Amino acid sequence: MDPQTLIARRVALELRSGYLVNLGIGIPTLVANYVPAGLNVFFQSENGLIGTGPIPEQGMAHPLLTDAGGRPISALPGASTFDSAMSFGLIRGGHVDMTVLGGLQVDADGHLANWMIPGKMVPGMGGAMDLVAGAKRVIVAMQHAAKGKSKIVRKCNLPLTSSRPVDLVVTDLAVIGFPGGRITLLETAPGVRVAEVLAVTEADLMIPTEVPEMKI
Amino acid sequence: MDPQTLIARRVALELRSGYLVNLGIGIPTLVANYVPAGLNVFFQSENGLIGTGPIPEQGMAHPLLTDAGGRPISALPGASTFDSAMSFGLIRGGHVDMTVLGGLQVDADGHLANWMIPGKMVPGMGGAMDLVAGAKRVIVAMQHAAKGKSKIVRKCNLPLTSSRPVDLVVTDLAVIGFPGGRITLLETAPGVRVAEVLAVTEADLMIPTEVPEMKI
Amino acid sequence: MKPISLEEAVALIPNGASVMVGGFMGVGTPERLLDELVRQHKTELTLICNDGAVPGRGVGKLFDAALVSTLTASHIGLNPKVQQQMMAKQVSVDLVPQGTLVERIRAGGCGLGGVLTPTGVGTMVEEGKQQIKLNGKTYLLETALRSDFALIHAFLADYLGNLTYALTARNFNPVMAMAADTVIVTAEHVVPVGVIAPDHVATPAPLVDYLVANG
Amino acid sequence: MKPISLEEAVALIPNGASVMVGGFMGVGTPERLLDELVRQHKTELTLICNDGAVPGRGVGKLFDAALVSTLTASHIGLNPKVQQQMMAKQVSVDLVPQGTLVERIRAGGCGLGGVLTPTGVGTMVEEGKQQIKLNGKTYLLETALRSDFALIHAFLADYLGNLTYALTARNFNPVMAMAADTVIVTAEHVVPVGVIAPDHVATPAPLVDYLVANG
Repeated sequence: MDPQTLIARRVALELRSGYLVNLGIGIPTLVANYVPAGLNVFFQSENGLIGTGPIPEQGMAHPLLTDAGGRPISALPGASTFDSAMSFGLIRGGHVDMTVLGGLQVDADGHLANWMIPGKMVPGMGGAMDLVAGAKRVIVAMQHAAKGKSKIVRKCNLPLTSSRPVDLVVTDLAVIGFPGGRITLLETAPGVRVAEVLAVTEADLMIPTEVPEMKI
Repeated sequence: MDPQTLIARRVALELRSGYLVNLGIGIPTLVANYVPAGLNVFFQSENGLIGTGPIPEQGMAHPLLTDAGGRPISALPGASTFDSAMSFGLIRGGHVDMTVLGGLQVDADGHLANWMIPGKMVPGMGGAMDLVAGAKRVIVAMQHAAKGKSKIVRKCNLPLTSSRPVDLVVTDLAVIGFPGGRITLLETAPGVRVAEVLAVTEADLMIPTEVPEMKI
Repeated sequence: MKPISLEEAVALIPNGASVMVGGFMGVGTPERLLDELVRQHKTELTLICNDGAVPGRGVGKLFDAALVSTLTASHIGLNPKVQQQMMAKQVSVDLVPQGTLVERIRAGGCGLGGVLTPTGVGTMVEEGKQQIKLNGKTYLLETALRSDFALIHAFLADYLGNLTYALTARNFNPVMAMAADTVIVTAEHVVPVGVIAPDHVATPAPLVDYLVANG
Repeated sequence: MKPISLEEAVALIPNGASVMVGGFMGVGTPERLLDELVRQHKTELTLICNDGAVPGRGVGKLFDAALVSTLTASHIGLNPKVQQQMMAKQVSVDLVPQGTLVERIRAGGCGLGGVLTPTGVGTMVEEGKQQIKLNGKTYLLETALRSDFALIHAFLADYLGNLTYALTARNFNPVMAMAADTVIVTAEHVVPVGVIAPDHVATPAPLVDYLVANG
């Protein structure tokens, strides 16, 4: 399984029936492909839609029905559309049960940095700051390391997305959480040993006596 | 002409084409009956409607289409409905060109009191405080005196509706304005002499050299 | 969203709960839920709604049965029972300008701590509130309002919980449907998914916790 | 509302004007108005919109023609020209969280001085802003935004100026239509009064100053 698929499938196991879920761009988007059978989940696109469906069939796309990246999507029966004030009222008001976002860094305090690299890349925060501030549960889906450098760091040196800590981090190597406020290795990827995770992680992870393997 | 009709007809002359207008309960409501011919005016009902029409014909009333007092009204072609947040966004945001409100007192500074008589009558301010704070032009339509006491006073002793002064007061005896911030007699009612107005007015009105009669 | 019977829906509400009720002078009010509140005699309610309606109608029924201990509203002038209960100190009344009331509820539903409004500056309404000056203009800081329950009346509700409202029965309903921990809805018509076009949904399904079944 | 030609509509906008433009990644953007802004070469614009779109599309066209001197937006990551012009200090960019941006515009349109939001607390976004604590939670005071012009794209417009929007093309349009001194609208379809049901109007007619004629 390629790393992105692994991450997306593991995150999808966090979905619960009736959840309103917002997926960020990149790996998070893939989560929608792995909703466990029988679960009724609402996906929100922050440009103003609840009930996003898959990419439309050939010839069925409409230019006024797009995702937050401007790409054509479809809408499921029971979808609803609304303006940006309502969209972020839903987000900031705690009506989004779970959001999945990409990350540049997550630190030992659970702080996420994902919107700029000063002097190099300034895409802007888009909806990310509101999502982290407002969603009931925040999950970061990202590669464990980039160019050999750990993205799980002691303290973020990139500008933070929020002072509110995230709830869970899912990478191609591990699932990391913050029980009792302490950064903790919760699961390892299939075939990956704890020592391998530690070797590529800058932050000092708590290691419970038993660390199960991800069940995909 | 009875006093209420006189007041309503005089206020109606202040309407301009394209205006969005909010009418309070009581005498102000009557203004809608005297819109000058050819004027296209939008009337707002703050419970969520632009485009209020007359009382519906027998059998045409719908229980979900009412004015702010809960009475059946009709909607004109081109009407729109909305929630209370939008309704007061329109009011507070300066999108209402003119509001006509009843009054208990107006004082020499143009301050209006119209929402309670302490210890006696506490109806609440409803939308009045937002209307006076937000409408582009505020007109008070009321009897000049009640039980022999002037309602045009030196200083309101009833709780104020707003610190923002009103623009015009139309009574059964006079039209009063505030040019240069000074309370001024602008017009007298048909057949009413200036001295008669002064005799029943507590506030010290400025009297221009010429005070025309209302043109109804 | 879970379908629920009228009786079970109201049984969820304990005595002393804070309850927002949609409607404007009884128009757009979930009358069946109020009738059931009276029948189950839920008392000491903290009620948040636009107005006191009139006796026998809308939230007026709650005052007829003396179920309310605290009322936050913008207007009570057309219900003499509310006035009497207020004067007799049976009900504590907090009068709030209508536009401020709806913004405070909207803030509560949208995760805002509050808003700055010019409404009420220089009046009794400003008492005890922080004033903030911006560009020479003075505003009152009005804080967010939330409640334990919101009782909402829709025109159409689909099987998922998407809602529309009709004409002037919309008023406070969609705003309150965002501002309570538990949202209970009655509807004039329950319809299949797809009857309501996405662009016409005023309250998206995930906001609704319970939809009261027909009949 | 006055009907107006495309050319006359854009001629109303002076160089240096502040302009809100509806749309999200170019979806729901009044493309004809932007094309005409480019043709009439209106420069030094202060632009307020959700994002930088992409080159050749939506507000991206304004950056292609280097017409913008100040941009307030939430995301510019998909338009390298905006990034270049920002790095070269040709455009001054103020990045605002998307939910904060839309609330600031809404506040401007609704007569509020600002709102209190938790978004941005503890980040670069809090710099220079007043912080207010309520019930132990910290909020940033974010102030209202208004502009000289709002350029709005509707789905249906009737002869009076009532507007509807379609699907995800709604986004910032109805909010901006309340927050500018002059509101100019293009529509996919101009229809007779009565085609749009009162409950489906998203922007009531009195908010619209100019509707650009078809053709």
